[in-house]
Amino acid sequence: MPQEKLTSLKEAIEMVPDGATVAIQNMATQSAPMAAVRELIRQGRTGLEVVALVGGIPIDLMAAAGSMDRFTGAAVSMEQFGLCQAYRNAVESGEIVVQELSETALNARLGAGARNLPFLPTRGLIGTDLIAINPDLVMISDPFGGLDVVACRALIPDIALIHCHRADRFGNLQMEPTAVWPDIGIMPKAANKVIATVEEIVDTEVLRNSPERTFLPGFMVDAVVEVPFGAHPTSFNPRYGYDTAFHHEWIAVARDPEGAKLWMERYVYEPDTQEEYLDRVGGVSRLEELKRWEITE
Amino acid sequence: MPQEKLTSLKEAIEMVPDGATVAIQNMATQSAPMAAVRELIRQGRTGLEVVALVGGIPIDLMAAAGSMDRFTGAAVSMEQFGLCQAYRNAVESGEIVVQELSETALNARLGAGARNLPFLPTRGLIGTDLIAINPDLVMISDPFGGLDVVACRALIPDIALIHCHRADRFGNLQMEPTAVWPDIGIMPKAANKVIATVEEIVDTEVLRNSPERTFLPGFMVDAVVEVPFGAHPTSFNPRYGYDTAFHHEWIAVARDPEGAKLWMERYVYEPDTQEEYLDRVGGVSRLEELKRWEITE
Amino acid sequence: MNDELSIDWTVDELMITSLSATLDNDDQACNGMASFIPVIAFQLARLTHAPDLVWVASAVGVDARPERVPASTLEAPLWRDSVMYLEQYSTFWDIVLKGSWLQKFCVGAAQLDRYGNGNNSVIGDDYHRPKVRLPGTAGLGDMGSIGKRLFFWNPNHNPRSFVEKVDFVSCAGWLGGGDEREQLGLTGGPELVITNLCVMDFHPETKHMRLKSVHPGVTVEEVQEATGFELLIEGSSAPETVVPTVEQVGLIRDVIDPDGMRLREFGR
Amino acid sequence: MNDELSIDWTVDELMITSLSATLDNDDQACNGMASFIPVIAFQLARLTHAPDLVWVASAVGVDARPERVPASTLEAPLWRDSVMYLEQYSTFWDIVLKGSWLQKFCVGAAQLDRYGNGNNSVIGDDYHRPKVRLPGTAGLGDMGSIGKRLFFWNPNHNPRSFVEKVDFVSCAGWLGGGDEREQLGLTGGPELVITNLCVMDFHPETKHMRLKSVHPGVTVEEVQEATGFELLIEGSSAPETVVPTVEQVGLIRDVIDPDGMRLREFGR
Repeated sequence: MPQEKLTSLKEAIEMVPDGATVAIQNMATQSAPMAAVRELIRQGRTGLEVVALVGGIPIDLMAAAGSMDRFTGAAVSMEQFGLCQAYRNAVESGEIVVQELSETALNARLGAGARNLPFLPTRGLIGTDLIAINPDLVMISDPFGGLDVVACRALIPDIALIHCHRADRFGNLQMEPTAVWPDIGIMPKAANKVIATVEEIVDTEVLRNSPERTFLPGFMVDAVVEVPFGAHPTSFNPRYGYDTAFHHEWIAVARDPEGAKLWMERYVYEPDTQEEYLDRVGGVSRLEELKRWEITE
Repeated sequence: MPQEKLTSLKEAIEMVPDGATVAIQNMATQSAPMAAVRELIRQGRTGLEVVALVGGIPIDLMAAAGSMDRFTGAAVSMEQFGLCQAYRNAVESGEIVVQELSETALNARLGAGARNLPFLPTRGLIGTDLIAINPDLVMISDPFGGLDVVACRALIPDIALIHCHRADRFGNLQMEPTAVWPDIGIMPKAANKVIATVEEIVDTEVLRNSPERTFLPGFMVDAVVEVPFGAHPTSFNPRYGYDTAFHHEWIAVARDPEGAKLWMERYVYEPDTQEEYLDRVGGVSRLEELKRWEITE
Repeated sequence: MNDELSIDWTVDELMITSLSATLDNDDQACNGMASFIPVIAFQLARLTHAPDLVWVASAVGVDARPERVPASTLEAPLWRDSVMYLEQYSTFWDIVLKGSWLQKFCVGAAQLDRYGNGNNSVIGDDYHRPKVRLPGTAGLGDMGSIGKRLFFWNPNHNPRSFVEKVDFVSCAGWLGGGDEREQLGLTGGPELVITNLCVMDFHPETKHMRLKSVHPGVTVEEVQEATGFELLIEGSSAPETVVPTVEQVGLIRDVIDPDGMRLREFGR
Repeated sequence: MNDELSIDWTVDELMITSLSATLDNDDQACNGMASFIPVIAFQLARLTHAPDLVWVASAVGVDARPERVPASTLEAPLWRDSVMYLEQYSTFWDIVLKGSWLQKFCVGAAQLDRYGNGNNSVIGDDYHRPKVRLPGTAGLGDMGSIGKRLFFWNPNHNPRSFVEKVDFVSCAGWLGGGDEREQLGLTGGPELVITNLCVMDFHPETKHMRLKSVHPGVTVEEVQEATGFELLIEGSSAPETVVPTVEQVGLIRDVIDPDGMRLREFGR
């Protein structure tokens, strides 16, 4: 019987100190640990360096709330919903500093972090302006006489925040095979601590029926929290689609600090529980629509 | 409708030239592409550099047949059945040259080959005698001022030989999730060509039912051949266990060139088809035993 | 095969068929976010001249069969019925980097200069205090450097997108032109640019962007006016872009994209 | 818990309980090929003092529950009922290298010298024309260098295994002793050696192999005679190795390894 990792969202997020480097699973409109991100904001965390492959609405909310002052990743976009306006404003005004990496360079930095190596190389980015401005990237020669490579310095996030389909109370994490893109391949392995929210907690025996779906063993996980619809308003394939109306609602207010503040009150600060949050986003009937992937507007 | 990759074992193996670097999926007593290895021997291939993570009976047979003059990998052993005697004799007499790598160093060499990088680093092997004697390994410093690493030169096998559970005729390859250890994680991605034998050819629609089990897309595969029990006498989890008696039979003759030659005639050269080979190893009743994993002797 | 030319084609369809024509039967193709034109072009190619083309939907789903083009080109409905799922870290990039596969990429850039260098990072002089923060380089910063053949598309050809010099190079094109790319050991590079006005390629020696064809109804002068640098124009005019066939238009409208998602690229 | 000491223990059981005692409740442990002693020690620890220990069977199956110890410690029957499967390239080594997990490794070596350097490569002076070609370094060449704590076991303590100087270093131990390891930036290192005669550790300063305890019935002289280098012996004798309890012996014989696979390590 391994160590118990089940806890509350509040306690889990209290593990994240101000100024921490927090890696967030995300991809434009997919699979973000949104309940965890809202709790981070609610707890008033500041000075975070947020790491994401492609960040969407979680980045925008943290930017609007003043939680983060650095972003490290490959892109920030909500795809068809457009740019993240609060993030964009904060970058343009110098409040958020961006370390922009190509995908292979981010993978190399995290891969080195996971494998206890000082760096890993890539051949991406060569010829771009992104190398010279980044102290964590440097061209080195090949000791075997081949082409030069870009050495990418190891990145070890303090915390990885991820959302998964199921786990047992010991933190063994499973994902459905259809959720393949968001960055769970290397991010949680690189981080010093892993906090996972999951759609459901199940008995360990359930996991033993499909051990190939467990992608992180419990001993690498520090906290696991049951949060149904924990990725809303992003999609969580195959369970539910992204919430188009909710994204639009945010975008409509994101440019306006006053409007954003009211919106944040309503959806982030006021709801004490995930149930209350889900009620405010439309309750059961809305969630049923999302489960049917009614997303083409 | 993608390109057809289905062919005969004979035609597939004819793609391997003398002197080629051939990477072979294997692990002591597990998952070796044995039918393909026998066909390589039957076709009289010589001068091969064989790459394997941990090689077992396929390495010993190729050593006995004089197919290979180089081995690159982490170990050669048939676990409880003991050392590979024909291989050992050939190494001790200088006929086979060994490039001995730790597992992370082999992974780094193949990983660099797969990713078109001149090298990848490891922190394994530092302090051992294995670095100085190997021109494909060299200590380099960390450009960020951290610890030195061992740069491992890219290894790109000409051919990867693997055995899988199923494929369609277009070469999309699937493995059951229980066969996780043998080196299919990087080897076939590093190689320039992939030849796969499979327990069964199925319709593409069957693969679409479990796309998460497809580990190599057809466009990366050059030939696929249906060979039931193609891994015999090694195990092919979960379908069948290794053949203890068969391993013992080989070991009993492996030290004696005359005995080995007779054995090779019987099991490698004479059988024209896989059916004939399976008859000689005991036919249906023996195969049924292996399917029940009756392996504790 | 119905080779009859369409008489009621629209510019979105023309861009799709122009892109589709660049794809060969033995190609593999993949798409990123907000990529309706490429996604439809891949499917069209598979249904017409390149039946063996392997499409990796959203860089996830190999040989996917979506019911129709959905509102996002990066969400699960697009990779329905796949033969294989690629995982970003351990599979997708390993395949892309190997070099033998996925040799052509369709890419968009907020700014493109005369040598095909792309910018998706920032508008403005100061990278750290930009006038506009763009999404970021994502995979583009890799694709430009690792030997891929780049096919740019842009549904809104204008002088702010086609600029003398990009504010920031986040995708390596032909750099300063000539053999500058080669000197860095970079293979591949920008090959074609398809816009709502024309098709452009690059001069084989100077690597200067060159007018290849103008769409019917568009003049060479209009293209030059919409371009922020002097376009290389050989001869006194340019050939007309080949228009879609009746069959192609039918497939796009009725089979592949009945909901008209492609029009979103044109702000509709 | 029955703490009564066994009176009919055998040396295989003594080696298993000695190894089991080195494992803590928050450890993760994994085994390689032909590793009956460690596999049984892990399971014994889980059933006694370290219930939370996570065992990764064959470096594949997390928290496996084999019915009994099978004839191979690297085949599927050992990783029955796992909670997770680790894949060698993409998962197992990523976890091992990270450093926070799987900190202790049980390893075997054909030769071991006074500083715990191991050799599984070749016997003889010439690496390229060896007298005996051994299996090869496999994961050992990594484990010695990446900060792991190494626990050696050897069921056949003899002067050919414990040598003055290994013919070839394929596993980095304390190298030349003292702070040589530290100077290379290597953490971890050899910690304990358990044989059929005794238990040995390493002097904290010199890193010289040191007698820690002798098994009941074995004399210090017998150990020294079976060792090809001068063993560090503090004082005039050595304590006796703690023998297994009745409960431990029962678990090994009746629950974990009823087929006696562990005896294969002793050539039986």
